[in-house]
Amino acid sequence: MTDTLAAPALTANDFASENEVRWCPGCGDYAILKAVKKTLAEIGAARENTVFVSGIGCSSRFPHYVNTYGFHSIHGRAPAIATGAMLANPDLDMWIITGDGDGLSIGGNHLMHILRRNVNCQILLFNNEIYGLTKGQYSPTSHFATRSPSSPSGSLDTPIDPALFALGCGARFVARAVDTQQKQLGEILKAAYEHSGASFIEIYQNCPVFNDGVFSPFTEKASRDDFQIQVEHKKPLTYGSENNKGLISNQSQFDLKPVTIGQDGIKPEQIITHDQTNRTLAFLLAQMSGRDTPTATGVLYNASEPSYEHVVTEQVSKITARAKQRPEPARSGINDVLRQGFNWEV
Amino acid sequence: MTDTLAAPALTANDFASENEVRWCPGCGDYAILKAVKKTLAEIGAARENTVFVSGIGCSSRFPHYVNTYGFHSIHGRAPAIATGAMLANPDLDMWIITGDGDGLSIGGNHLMHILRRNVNCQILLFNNEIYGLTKGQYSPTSHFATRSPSSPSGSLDTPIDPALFALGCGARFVARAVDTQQKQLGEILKAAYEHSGASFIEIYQNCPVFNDGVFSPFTEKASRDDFQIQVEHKKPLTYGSENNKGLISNQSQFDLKPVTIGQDGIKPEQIITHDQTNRTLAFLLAQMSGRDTPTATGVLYNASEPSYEHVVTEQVSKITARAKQRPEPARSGINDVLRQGFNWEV
Amino acid sequence: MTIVKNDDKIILIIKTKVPALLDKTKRQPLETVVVRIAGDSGDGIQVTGSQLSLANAMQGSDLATFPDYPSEVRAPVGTTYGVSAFQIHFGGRDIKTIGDEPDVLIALNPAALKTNLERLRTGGLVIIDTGAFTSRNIEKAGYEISPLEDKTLDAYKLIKTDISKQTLAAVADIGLSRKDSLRCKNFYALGLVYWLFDRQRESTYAWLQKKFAVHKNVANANIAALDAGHAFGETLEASSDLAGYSIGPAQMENGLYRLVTGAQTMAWGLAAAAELCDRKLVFASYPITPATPILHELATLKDLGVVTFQAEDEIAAACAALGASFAGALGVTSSSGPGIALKQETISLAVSVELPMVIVNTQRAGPSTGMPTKTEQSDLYQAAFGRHGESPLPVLAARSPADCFDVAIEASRIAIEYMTPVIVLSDGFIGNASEPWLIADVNDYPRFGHEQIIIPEAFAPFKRHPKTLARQWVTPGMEGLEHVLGGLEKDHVTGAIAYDPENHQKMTDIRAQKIAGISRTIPDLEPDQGDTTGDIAIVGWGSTYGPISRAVTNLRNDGKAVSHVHLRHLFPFADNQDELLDNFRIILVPELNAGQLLMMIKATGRQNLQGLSKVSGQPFMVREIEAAVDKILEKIND
Amino acid sequence: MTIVKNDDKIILIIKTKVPALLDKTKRQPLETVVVRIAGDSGDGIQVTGSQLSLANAMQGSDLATFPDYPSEVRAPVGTTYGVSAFQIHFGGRDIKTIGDEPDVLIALNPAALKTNLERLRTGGLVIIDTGAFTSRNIEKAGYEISPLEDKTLDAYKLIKTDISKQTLAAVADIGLSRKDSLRCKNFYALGLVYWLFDRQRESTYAWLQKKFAVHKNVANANIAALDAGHAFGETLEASSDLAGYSIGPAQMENGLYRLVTGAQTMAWGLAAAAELCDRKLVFASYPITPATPILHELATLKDLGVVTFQAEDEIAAACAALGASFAGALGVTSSSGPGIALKQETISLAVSVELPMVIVNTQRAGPSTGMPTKTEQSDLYQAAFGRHGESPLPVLAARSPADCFDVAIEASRIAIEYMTPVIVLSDGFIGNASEPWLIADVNDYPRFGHEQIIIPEAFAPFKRHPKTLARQWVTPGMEGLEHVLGGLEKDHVTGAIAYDPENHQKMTDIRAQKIAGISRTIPDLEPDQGDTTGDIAIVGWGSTYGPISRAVTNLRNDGKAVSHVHLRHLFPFADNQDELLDNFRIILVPELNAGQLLMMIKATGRQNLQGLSKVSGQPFMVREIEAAVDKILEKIND
Ligand SMILES: Cc1ncc(C[n+]2csc(CCOP(=O)(O)OP(=O)(O)O)c2C)c(N)n1
Ligand SMILES: Cc1ncc(C[n+]2csc(CCOP(=O)(O)OP(=O)(O)O)c2C)c(N)n1
Ligand code: SF4
Ligand code: SF4
Ligand SMILES: [Mg+2]
Ligand SMILES: [Mg+2]
Repeated sequence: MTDTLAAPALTANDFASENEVRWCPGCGDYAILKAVKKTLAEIGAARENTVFVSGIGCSSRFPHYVNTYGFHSIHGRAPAIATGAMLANPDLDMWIITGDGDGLSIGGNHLMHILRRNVNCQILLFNNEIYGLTKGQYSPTSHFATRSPSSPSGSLDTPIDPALFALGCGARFVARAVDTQQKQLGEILKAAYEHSGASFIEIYQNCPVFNDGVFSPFTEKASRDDFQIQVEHKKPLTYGSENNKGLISNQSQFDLKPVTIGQDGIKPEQIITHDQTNRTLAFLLAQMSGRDTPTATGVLYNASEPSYEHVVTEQVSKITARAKQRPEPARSGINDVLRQGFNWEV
Repeated sequence: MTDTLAAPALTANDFASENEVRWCPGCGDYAILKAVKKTLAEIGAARENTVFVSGIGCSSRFPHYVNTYGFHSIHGRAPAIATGAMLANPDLDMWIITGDGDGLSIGGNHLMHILRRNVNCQILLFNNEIYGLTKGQYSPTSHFATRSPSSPSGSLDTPIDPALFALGCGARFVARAVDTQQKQLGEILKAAYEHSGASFIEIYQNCPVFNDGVFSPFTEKASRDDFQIQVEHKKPLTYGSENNKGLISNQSQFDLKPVTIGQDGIKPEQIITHDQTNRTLAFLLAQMSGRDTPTATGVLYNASEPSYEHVVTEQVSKITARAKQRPEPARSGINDVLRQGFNWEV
Repeated sequence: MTIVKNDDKIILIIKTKVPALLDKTKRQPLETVVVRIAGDSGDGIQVTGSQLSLANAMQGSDLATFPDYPSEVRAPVGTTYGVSAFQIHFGGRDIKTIGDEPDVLIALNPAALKTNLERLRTGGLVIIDTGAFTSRNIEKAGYEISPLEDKTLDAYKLIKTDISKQTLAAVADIGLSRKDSLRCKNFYALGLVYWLFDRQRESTYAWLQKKFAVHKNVANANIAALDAGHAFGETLEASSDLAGYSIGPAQMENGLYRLVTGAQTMAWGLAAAAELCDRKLVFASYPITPATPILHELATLKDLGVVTFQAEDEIAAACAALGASFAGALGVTSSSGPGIALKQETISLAVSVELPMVIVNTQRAGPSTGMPTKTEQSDLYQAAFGRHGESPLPVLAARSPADCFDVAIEASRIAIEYMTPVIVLSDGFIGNASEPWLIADVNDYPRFGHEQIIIPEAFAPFKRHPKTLARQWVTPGMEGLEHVLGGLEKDHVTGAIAYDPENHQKMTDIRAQKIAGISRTIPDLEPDQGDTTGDIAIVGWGSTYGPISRAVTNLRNDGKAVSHVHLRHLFPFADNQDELLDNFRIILVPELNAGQLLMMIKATGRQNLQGLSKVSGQPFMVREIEAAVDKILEKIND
Repeated sequence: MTIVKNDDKIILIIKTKVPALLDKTKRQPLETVVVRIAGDSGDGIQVTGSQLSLANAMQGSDLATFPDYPSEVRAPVGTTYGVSAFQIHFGGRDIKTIGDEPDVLIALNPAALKTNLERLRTGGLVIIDTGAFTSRNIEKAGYEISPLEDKTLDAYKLIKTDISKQTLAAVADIGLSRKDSLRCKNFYALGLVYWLFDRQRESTYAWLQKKFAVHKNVANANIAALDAGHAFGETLEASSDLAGYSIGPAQMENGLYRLVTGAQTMAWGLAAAAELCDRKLVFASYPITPATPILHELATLKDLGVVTFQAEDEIAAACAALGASFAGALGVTSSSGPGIALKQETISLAVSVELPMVIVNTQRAGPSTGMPTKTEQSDLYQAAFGRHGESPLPVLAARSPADCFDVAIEASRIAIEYMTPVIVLSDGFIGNASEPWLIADVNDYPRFGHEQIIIPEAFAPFKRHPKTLARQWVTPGMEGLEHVLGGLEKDHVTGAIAYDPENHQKMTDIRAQKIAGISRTIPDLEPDQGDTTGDIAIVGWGSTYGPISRAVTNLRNDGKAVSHVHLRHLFPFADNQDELLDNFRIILVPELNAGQLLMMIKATGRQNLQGLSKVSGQPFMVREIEAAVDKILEKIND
């Protein structure tokens, strides 16, 4: 079609579906939905070409609320379904919506494999550190000793860190965002969209019903600046309400050390500059606990490599080209295949 | 029993079962079996208390060849079965045997969760970078472009690195060994046994039938010294046939750099000392590719934390103690539970 | 039509269209009544319902209840999909169902009225909080004009009053915030219901005082609201022709009772089974609606040595349960249909290694995710036939909340005595519904799993008990008996891997015989009600027990030759099942599925069968079963 | 007893205990013969077998073959569990089975003799490489004394010669290493077999020259060995009373043929189906014995646009196939029993969202891991009933290697025309066995899946085709038709999440009706052999086709009123199935399971049924079926 460009640009609202949004009042999911719709408008997404695939959970209801193609599938399996869809049609814009339970409990294996294969998609993991839809059991990201209906005396599992896990799986794009930090979230979503391959975004999402305020130490206005560092590529790793805190390298320990510029003779140029292509730095940033060190958000790691569908498609081209160079005639269909090899006439 | 000490110590041979070992001639599995039996003797394992749980694969046949309790279960699920067994009886000595397909393909999720939960066990992942038992398809650890019956034109999946994955999952003990390096393998097995919690050991295992020599660049006598670094806690990270190569910290890059002592003014004291409690160092060592940098073997990471069954048992003690302090009488059985709450007499 | 106004606050309307039920002079006796309370998720409907249940129980009425949660966790206030409801059927005789249709509906907002009014029987009583019928709420509920102002309620009796306002007034002294004060309005409504049916308030006082032991003013406010609601009823009596109803106590066996849900009794039954066989209970599960409450319940029993494990998925949960059994515990896993699907490969392993294991399926409406909060019996095929290979195992079903206790023990006994996985079918209805339970005494149950004596010299992992054909449960830690189990076919004695054709045939046959032989330990099937011969036997299983039972009582009262045969054992069937059914002209099989038990009975060679299928996510109504029977009787008596 | 020695190298022994079959003067004509070649895994047995098959095919004989691999990948040399075998039945008439018992056994080492001799018919011919009967090998095979020196072989004819030594001699000139030279001994044995049955060597020459195009001396060595083996046969003829046999060509339809395994034809059939409906084939699988060869085959078709995806597990494979269908491709997944178990939750999702999908189950012996390399038909229950909820879907079964092509196309057609997942049952026998196939022409098959016209204005995701009840397959990329699919229950038109009871009942009914309606497109069932009425109808499905068919031919030749009814469609059944079966006195259902189809037919209300069950990992023997029939006939004709 030649008139594509002439079509009026879609707004965020044009991506809203007719379905009533049914999350609890105050749920962080609303903010994420808002940011995604805005991003779709800004990147000029085509509705018919955009697909949201989700598993099961509060978060996984997401596809019902956007006006594109969608598949609200089964618990934990969205990455596998999305991989199949991308193999069928590599031109789709694929978004995967998952939760901390959906993506890291039942779906951990598929998440690992879509990341290592680098299938072109954006994976939004809504981390509320709880199973929302099933009414509040602790999840694989819940703090140690979380009390919940299935752990009335406190949970005993050491939580997994989603970003660290993604890095361990060989992810090429790893980011962290906060539901309410719309500007940063929007920027991350755009960067993820631009990244070819699997982009993994952990979004800290508040569940006011079952796990209210679990992230507030680093997301509330009052403490945010001092307990969260928003990293940006090629910018110094500084933070703090007066922006005078920063991270320096603690070389002998292969570690990051939080410091205050001006104190103990720390100079601004000692502060590390964020390099989103450095996986070790990403690993260190992801590990900062939020207790003695700030929680890092933003794009921790972003290294481009060809996506899975790309190499799949490329291989087919190569095979076809090679087949054409062979002395035997190239096969144009299954009928030719059937007639190759040892045959005989009766 | 008071005469336990008097019982004659068992030898490696005492741990051999009566079953004929049925791996292919020359398979690396034989060497691993040998090392494990020797270790069992050396640690003074009790046969009745030792359990080998495996999934399915050539490697997973292992339990049939040791004379202890064993469970040759289903594909990928050994960690989950072992977790249940440890919850039932925390006193067992639990060994899990898995393969690169069993543990990282179908079983990836259970591996992740047993590692983060830190269930007390030793996990031996026989990595031959191939599916042996099903006759040679590429696996999640196979090199990119591996030709196999299911990838006749070369595989297109980026492989996962088992040690890196384990670190991303929050494992507290991560080691790498080589089937034929019996001394190091034995030491690692012992360290793993002593570590309380989940110990993860990737063992490079040659499959002469379907993937012969895939590790030889760093395991063959000729090249081993220059392409493999055997790390030891508190020892300098040196290697090379003349032991004059080593790793220094490339601080600005948060990276390790291979150097030759004496060249470019490199002094021995610049060489980093291995610290098995430093997770970042382990992360860096695990990532060394074996091309420009040597492949690291040995205990990469070892940090003690209470094991899962330990905290489970501890919690029960605490709950019971607390219950005793309450005004209501403690419950001594289900009959008491049934009679708590709102009852009425008819 | 009589309209009585009382202080401008309430209006009692008795529609002349329906016969007046009310008696001015004294309370009207009722045998049973069905009350449905509905309101916003935040209105405390479930608490209200459980207090009403308790008050009834304390007064000796029999009862059955069912909570009807919204599928959304907490939908926006005032929406129809955010409505929470609670239905209770209580009365002075044995109560077997939650009632086909409510007689009384308490609607705390317009959305609650909108979504529940259709269920109410014509002529039933509606109680409405006019304070919640704001134009915004009316619109949110999808009404174009207020249902109080058109013909919507014409066919019903109606009490409407501003409960919100009166609650605020009642608790004004206590000094709670307006918001917190308003949260007491459910207790105001409850007080009114207590007056209506002459229920005593003591148990509710006690509960509130215990629940809010630290927030005493909250307890006091709720008590004040309760009393105010009750007082309002009294004024109604004084000022109208409504005198309330009286419900007598039911005939119940003597003993100590409590209210229980099926999830509770299932959990307790499993814990009791572990005591009876002297094993640790290891319960491994992954949350899923409506199965999770069993996990929640067992998680509170850690002081009894119960181990609960929230696994990473259903496969891991099944494997952990099997691993626990391997190591000598009673390994149990639990889920609902979609999760059971994932466990089948592991269950087949349990069949093959012949370890005990209990798998509880709290069924919900399928296929796929289906309707997680709605009830269905459609996983019977999955339980009986859903594995690869020849992997038979026993299937049991619970019929009611109280029954789960016994079924859990029975399943555990079979699992251990026969060294086999056992599937127990419950469903969302049984799991969440509650009823009074004559509290069991564990000491009354036979102990099991203690007979085994192992002679090391004579031990082989697959040697069998000559009668049960069970192998011995030898577990890690036992010296001198070390062996390896696995899912490959095994030699029929040594357990070593075996590919021999005769051995495989033999093992397949033995596994089948072992399970078939369980029917020997099943008591002979007897009609639950009715004669052992007659026109129609209604054969049911699971949670349809209640409606079938009531229908049969009614039909028999009408002189019809109908019997009720209830199956707890769905695989294998009781030995005498065929013989018993031979004595009836027609076998009617009502099921909340498309005819799964029907097919299984058909496959026994029986011809005189008829199904009654319902797959709407709702339980059977008593009258649906009665109608089916009447139709058959008409035909066969033609 | 005659003993003829030839150059001290060979001894031909004709035991007098059995009647002498051999004719000195000329080749003895045989209608068919069963040959079994056995040796060490490293001996190239499978290659030898496939060359023998090819040579037979080229000479116009019909044939059926089955490779019998060891379950170990490569067991130590000389062990019994390392023995690999290949069985071929060939002859001058249509061949339907691989033969109940071999007539000729070639044993290339003692272990091969040990594990295979029992199968040989009494009086059969054994060919032995004495060079491999070293004392070490004899011991490894578990013989206490050499079987050549005791009575082990008394009941058989025997050709023993030092094949190893003679092979070394034959290839001496070529200059290969001793080890490589010895690897030609299978071709020496093959040459001898060629002589024995008068087979031509040209196809083998050609194959060797192609295979070793770059290693010409390997080709030449094998050719030299083949010729030497053949020459040895000629000397045998000259020096003994063994003149060899002659096998005529079979009556076969004219056309172009090739040898195919079921794995190949299944793969090609799927690729053909994708062409017929103009869709991309996305085949997602996880390796498992014996299903993997389909993946291997399809992985070689990338130049045709076929996409193969080796997933991380079976769940992911099923999901990827479904995701591919969602995006508009023909999504197919494949596994064996244990893997199918893991796919069921996803298949149930496919039932619910009503997307096309094909699931191929190459069955193996269960339960659990079972015996992966042995064959069984025990996953029929799993296919028909193995999901939670009411989730019906069509089940088809292939009957032979060649049949897989048509079944794959048929399954894909149904999947797309009815928007449903379809399960195809094959088994390890069909997958690995080979037979000649009259090569199909894809252009002869009707195209499908092209009818759909979508009018955006009138589109709703769950609007249905009035006849098939299928919804429309609208896929991402189509403008203006955006919608969301999901596993929660859906409104019967809009597809929006719906909890309404009537809607769920309606959707459940429609899903069932849609699948039941597929029977309309199934051709009427007709006896495969025999009349439409008679004493016995043998009803079979899957790979038992061959033995049943041969048994029925034999029985009919004996004048018995037996017919063969073969079912391709196991769910739903053909509309006229009941009617057809009504015309027989007894229905016999032979199955390689404990009676699964039997139960399904019983459940249709039929009484005159009898099962014939075999669960040993081995196919039926023709005579087992004949015996069962004879027993029934005796009884009913009493
Ligand atoms: C196979 C299966 N197992 C379990 C469930 C029940 N289930 C639904 S959502 C959910 C967890 C949701 O947690 P999360 O992914 O964190 O999403 P949230 O609701 O918190 O957004 C579970 C266990 C299911 N639907 N299917
Ligand atoms: C559920 C299931 N899926 C697939 C298989 C088939 N299978 C058996 S072993 C195996 C892979 C083995 O690879 P790996 O774990 O690397 O072990 P190795 O044989 O190389 O030691 C597969 C796919 C199976 N047995 N069960
Ligand atoms: S339960 Fe929590 S996560 Fe789910 S919708 Fe409600 S607030 Fe959001
Ligand atoms: S196939 Fe490979 S891994 Fe398996 S036993 Fe043989 S050599 Fe070992
Ligand atoms: Mg969550
Ligand atoms: Mg492997």
